Amino acid sequence: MDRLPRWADVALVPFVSLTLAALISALVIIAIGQDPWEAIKVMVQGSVMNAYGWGYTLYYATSFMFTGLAVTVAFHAGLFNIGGEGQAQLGGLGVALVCLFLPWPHWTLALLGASLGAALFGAAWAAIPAYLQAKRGSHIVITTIMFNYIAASLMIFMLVDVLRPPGKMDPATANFPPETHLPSFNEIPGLNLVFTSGVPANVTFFIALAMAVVVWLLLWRTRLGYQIRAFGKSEPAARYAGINPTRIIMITMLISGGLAGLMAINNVMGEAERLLGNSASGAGFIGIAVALMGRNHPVGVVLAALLFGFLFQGGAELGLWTKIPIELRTVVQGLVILFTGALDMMVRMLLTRIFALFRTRKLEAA
Amino acid sequence: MDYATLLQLLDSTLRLATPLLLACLAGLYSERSGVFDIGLEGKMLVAAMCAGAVAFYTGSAWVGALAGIAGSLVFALIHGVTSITFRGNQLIAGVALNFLASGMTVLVAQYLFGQGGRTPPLEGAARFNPIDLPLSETLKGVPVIGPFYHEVISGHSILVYAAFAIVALTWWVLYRTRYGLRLRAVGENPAAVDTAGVSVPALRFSAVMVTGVLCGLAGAYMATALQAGFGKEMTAGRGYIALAALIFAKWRPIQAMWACLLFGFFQALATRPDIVEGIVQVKIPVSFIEALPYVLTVFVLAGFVGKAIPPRAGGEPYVKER
Amino acid sequence: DLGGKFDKSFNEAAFNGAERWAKETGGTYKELEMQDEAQREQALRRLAESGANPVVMTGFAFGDVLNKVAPDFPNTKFAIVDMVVEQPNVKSVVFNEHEGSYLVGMMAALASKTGTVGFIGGMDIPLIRKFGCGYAQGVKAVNPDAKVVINMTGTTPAAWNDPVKGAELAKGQKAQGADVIYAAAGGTGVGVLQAAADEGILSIGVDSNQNYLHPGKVLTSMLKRVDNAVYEAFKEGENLTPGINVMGLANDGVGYAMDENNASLVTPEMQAKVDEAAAKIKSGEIVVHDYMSDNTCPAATF
Amino acid sequence: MANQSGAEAAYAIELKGISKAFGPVQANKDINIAVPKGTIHGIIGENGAGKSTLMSILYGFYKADAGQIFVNGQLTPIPDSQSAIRAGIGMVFQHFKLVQNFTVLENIILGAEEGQMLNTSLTKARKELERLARDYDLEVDPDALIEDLSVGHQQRVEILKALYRQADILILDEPTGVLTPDEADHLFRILKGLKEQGKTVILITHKLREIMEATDNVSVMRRGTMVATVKTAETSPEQLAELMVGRKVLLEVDKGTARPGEVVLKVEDLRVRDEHKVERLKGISFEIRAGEILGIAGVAGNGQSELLAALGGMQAATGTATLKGAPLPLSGAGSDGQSRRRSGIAHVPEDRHHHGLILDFTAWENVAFGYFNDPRYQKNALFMDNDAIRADTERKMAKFDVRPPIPTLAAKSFSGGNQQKIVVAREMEQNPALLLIGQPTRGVDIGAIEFIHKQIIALRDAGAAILLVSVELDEIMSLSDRIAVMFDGRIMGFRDPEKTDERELGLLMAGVTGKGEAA
Ligand SMILES: Nc1ncnc2c1ncn2[C@@H]1O[C@H](COP(=O)(O)OP(=O)(O)OP(=O)(O)O)[C@@H](O)[C@H]1O
Ligand SMILES: Nc1ncnc2c1ncn2[C@@H]1O[C@H](COP(=O)(O)OP(=O)(O)OP(=O)(O)O)[C@@H](O)[C@H]1O
Ligand SMILES: [Mg+2]
Ligand SMILES: [Mg+2]
Repeated sequence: MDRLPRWADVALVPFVSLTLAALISALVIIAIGQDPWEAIKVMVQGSVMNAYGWGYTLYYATSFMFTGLAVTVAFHAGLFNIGGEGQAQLGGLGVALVCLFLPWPHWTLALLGASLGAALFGAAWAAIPAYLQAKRGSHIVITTIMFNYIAASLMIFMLVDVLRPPGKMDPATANFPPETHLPSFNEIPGLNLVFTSGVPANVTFFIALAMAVVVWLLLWRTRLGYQIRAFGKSEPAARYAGINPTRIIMITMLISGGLAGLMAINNVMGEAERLLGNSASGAGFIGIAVALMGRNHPVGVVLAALLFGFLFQGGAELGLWTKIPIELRTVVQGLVILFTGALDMMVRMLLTRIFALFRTRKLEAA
Repeated sequence: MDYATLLQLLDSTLRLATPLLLACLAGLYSERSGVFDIGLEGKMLVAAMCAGAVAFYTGSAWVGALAGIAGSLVFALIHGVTSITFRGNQLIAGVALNFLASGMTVLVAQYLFGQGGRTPPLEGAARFNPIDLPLSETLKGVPVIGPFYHEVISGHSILVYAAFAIVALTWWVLYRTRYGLRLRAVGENPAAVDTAGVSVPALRFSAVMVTGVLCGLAGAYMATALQAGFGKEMTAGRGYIALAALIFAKWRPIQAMWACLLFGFFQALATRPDIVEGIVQVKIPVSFIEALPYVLTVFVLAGFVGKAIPPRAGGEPYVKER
Repeated sequence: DLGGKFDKSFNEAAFNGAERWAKETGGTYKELEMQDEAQREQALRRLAESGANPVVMTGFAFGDVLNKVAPDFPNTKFAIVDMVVEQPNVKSVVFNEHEGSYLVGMMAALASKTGTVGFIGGMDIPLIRKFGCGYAQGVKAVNPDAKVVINMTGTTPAAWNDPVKGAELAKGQKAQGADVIYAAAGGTGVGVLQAAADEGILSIGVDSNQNYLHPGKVLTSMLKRVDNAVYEAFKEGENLTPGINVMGLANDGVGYAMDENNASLVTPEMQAKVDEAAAKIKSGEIVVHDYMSDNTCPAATF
Repeated sequence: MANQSGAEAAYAIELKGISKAFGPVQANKDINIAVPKGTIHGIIGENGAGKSTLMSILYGFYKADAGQIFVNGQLTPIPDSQSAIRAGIGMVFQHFKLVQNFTVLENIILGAEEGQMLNTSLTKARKELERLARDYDLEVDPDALIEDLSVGHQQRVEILKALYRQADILILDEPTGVLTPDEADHLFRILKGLKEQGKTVILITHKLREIMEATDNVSVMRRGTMVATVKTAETSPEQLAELMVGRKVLLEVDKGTARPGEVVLKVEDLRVRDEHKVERLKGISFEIRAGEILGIAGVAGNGQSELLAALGGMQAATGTATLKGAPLPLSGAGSDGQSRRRSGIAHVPEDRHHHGLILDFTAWENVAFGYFNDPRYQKNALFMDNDAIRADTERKMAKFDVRPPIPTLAAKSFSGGNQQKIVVAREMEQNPALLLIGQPTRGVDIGAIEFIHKQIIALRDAGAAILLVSVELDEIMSLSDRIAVMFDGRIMGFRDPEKTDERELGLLMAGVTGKGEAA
């Protein structure tokens, strides 16, 4: 099987995969007696046709960028981190503790502190699976799944028995002090001309973009990144080159977990301004889809995150204005992962066939 | 904790362990053949929905169960095609199918019944009702074992007994039949099976299909025996607990049964924190009990409780040409 | 709330109220179901944003969110059930569930043969303990040495929608001798009623009239007229009167359900006794202790 | 059926116009070959010549792109191994196809079971096994787990597998590569036995000695094509060697005499255990001087790989080692590949695909492989200087004549020889004090071989100490200044290439010391 041209590999393959996913989603919508065209219109209308919609689309995208980057970094070391969900929840815990129990004079400092807390807690939650993988060869996919559930239980415990303010009924922390309030787009001079009403998208968005750049530099411009990628391609070769597997696995997973945790400054600090149950609400898993769609490249991840942001906001709108249940989001998400992740080979075979066809055509023509 | 309470706990342990056991055995076939399957959860969910819906329409739990199996088989087929035919990443495929299931079930159920992703409650023959084993009433009087037989062993739906029968069956198939030998071999070294003139894809597909059937039963049990109808996300992570149990049992059927009973017992305990509190005299947060199966599994994975070595060829698609 | 629209109980009641209004006035309304905690604020804002007025929400969990959102939409009216939110444009509707629970408690005690009855709550919060406490008082009022077995389903919103656990708890309570079980647990109650029916004991529904779920097996249901509250709120429309409004026995906010499904189970004598108590409560002759007033309960320990 | 009535004896196997390509590799090109019944037929060729591919096709493991297969005279399409087995063909692969944690018996019946139940098959197989063991003296414990068996015994299981399936035609792919000489001799006795029973044997190897002593006919493959088929009796090793590589082989590399300097590497009582705690190096001691090449001869799997791994920092070891007098840690801190490189040790690994290169990386990324910490490759404290690396790569590619000289090309798109050149260039250009180099010319064509050999000599004359490991005795003989022969994790002795010959070395490699008593 001869290879595909680079552009096809980078752009065409994901595009085809995505189209397939979209087509099937459309069929699903038809199957449940709804009108896909109508659905698209509602989604677009509610998510990108007005500032309000963008406010949410970008808010979701921000979270997905963090989790997507988290998966990406791990991927390059040959590690499949399914634990983003749990790491993001722990990140939320970090943010909550920092915001609630430390006095902050100004949001900028609070942001700094919270980011630190989020990253630390997220990284800590990734550390144990990483260690078990490195030292005892326990399959990181399974351990991270387990840690997602353990995290969920831990959070319930923290929220119900520890952090819930007395007299409050729902399992959530107290509201964070106003000093820790992050400016959302409608409060940022300049942006507030566009975003007039309150939107959840906030300064964290720019941090996410910055992180994408950082990850890119890390992977393709630094010695560490070089070692991470080499290790990911071939462990025996890495050992020959004197790359310490334990070190790489640990560092990579700590970075990955940290990124996943960082997402919490967006949803916990930037939006809810208190820690709620199930705060990550699935963003950790969507990170997988985002990374796969983005071909594990920061640029791709950012684009994929925007797409999923649109999908999420649009999906919410569907649930609101149409008879199509909001779960359609989950279906599309599943399809995207299936086609861009697992059926990658199929799409490639398909395209290579087509390309081969064209080549022969050319030859005949010549 | 008095004997009656213990019996009651064991009774619900049995009920709660059954879906885990069926899913766990399901996973055993797939993974023994070298196809890792973290999509058990999704298959169960789909099966539960199909079973619930069809049982409601036909009023027959049996037809429902068949529908459940069919639904689960469809997903198994996708998993097979993806990871065997197209050599896709088995883990990613599993993740994808779980999302697909979680969304699809609600979409369809909502479309069919318009009850927020539920199926209507099932009654009578639309459910697998408890069956009393012979003599359970008469033996009731016999001290200790009498009540045990009456309360714990007797009075479950047919699927519960089926699940335990399948444990024995699986053991026999795995270690006493030709199919079992080949199954174990293909999970360890597919090239050996291939050069011995046995088709690796066919073998793996068959295993994945068996997985589909058993997940189907697990899901059907959820919707038509344990509960009366399908509810959104009703499997609530049982597929993953089953996976944990499978690792815990190191991919062996008998041990899988014990693992599932243990994890089922934890779930039973989680419904009764008051009992736990009664025993240890301090308030244990329910969430801790709920986390126990996962924590234990991590310990096993870490090799503190004997190393869990998965089938050697597990996870990798079989390719002749490097 | 997270129990889901078709929990046959709390949310369904609200939904029915809305439906009734829609039918009578031909008006249209949007209903939104929460997938998870994080969504509440978005949903609320979106509805207000879209010009919906009034916006009615059921469930205490909306409290904090509403406190944040209401000020942003000064000329939109909000109504919240089960929670007090002091905002100029918010109407808070709370119920005296303890009074209604008291009545069905009596009913349970009267119907029980074993002298042991059960209570299964949803999420373990003061509000639900309020149900349980009223219920226990009612039981003791009839049979001072009756035993009340109390279980809570969980500590998170998931507890509103966990029929499996509900069923297991019901079976557990039966094993402890309970022959009447009162489920105040949203969607979880479906499992409780189911299990009770399977086990051949009686159960008591909550919020909506759930007698029909298992005819002849549901003793009665503690009615909490959320439907009325929602209906009223919609009817008042834009000129909804803000402030707190308590719905109790006195103003038919709560009560117990009688219909052909449970006629066979409730003897005239029983009904007479209960109605008598109801009258006394209305007249203030009997005062049912409200758990939430001081987080203690004379009749039960949680 | 074992009738050999002279010239026109019926052919057991006839292959006509077989071709097979793996992506860019044309592994087999229009192969024609005929194997008379009841003979031992040798197939010989360099690494990568296409021998295994051809046989895998005959066994239905790979599908040929073109060509026909005739078994016992009639056309027999062989789409899969099943049909090959039915046609009476059995194969022992270069890399065994056994289930490690199964017993011998289970492995043997796998795929050839009697009915659905195991017990019946197992009991039958046990009897059959005893018979076969008697007839061909192939003793193995039927209930032993494969993972507990020696390679030699595992190979017997493979042979038994084939015989149990009533194979009349047995293919063995490089069976002796992993065997000690006496194991090999035993194998050849077995093969002769099979031949007497009228079975046909196809023996793949690239060891001329084995061809000469074991086969009746021999076919020679080169670069995917079949160049000749001759009667063994009517040919000579020299002729075969010539056919194999396409021109006269110069068994001598003209190299000036060595001028050994001070001791660079001194190793004492070096020991290595593998992950199963089996001792692979059993106390090795030697020293290498500057400007000297120490060649390690030995049958594959006698500890050479472990020796390179230990010195290259890929595997922990015990014992003592010094580099230019300074202690060289063999385990723990300072024993990793990076420290080794820093202390001036370069390492051309035996397996370029698994160790030497990251096949998916570009050439320039591979040139920095192992040297990513090199100051020359850094822009600043934070970032690497990729442009510098690319420039350096162009230099090296030019100097070592790597084709095509494109630094941004992925390593996997270079041919084996050129891949090897990239590795060699990277390591030699560090002008190391000590060069570890394993199988420098495996799977590399003759032109590249000469080039690489010259580079090795040049480096020696530049004053580097060189440890050369190779399974190719000619290579050892022609390059080394001193030869150490390894057997079973020990050094059987040191020899001067001028004063020894293949025979003596062969004996040492077989574990037979000069005084003649077996080790
Ligand atoms: N499965 C495969 N995929 C891709 N290329 C292959 C494969 N098998 C062999 N090749 C290539 O085909 C050519 C012939 O390989 P083959 O193994 O037949 O050679 P060989 O004569 O057996 O060599 P050796 O003596 O090392 O065993 C080599 O270039 C090899 O790299
Ligand atoms: N095992 C393999 N898998 C995939 N591709 C391979 C393999 N071995 C070789 N190739 C590719 O096949 C082509 C020829 O490889 P091969 O090693 O057979 O070349 P060669 O004829 O030996 O050339 P050279 O004399 O330089 O070694 C190269 O493009 C190489 O990338
Ligand atoms: Mg070969
Ligand atoms: Mg080559």
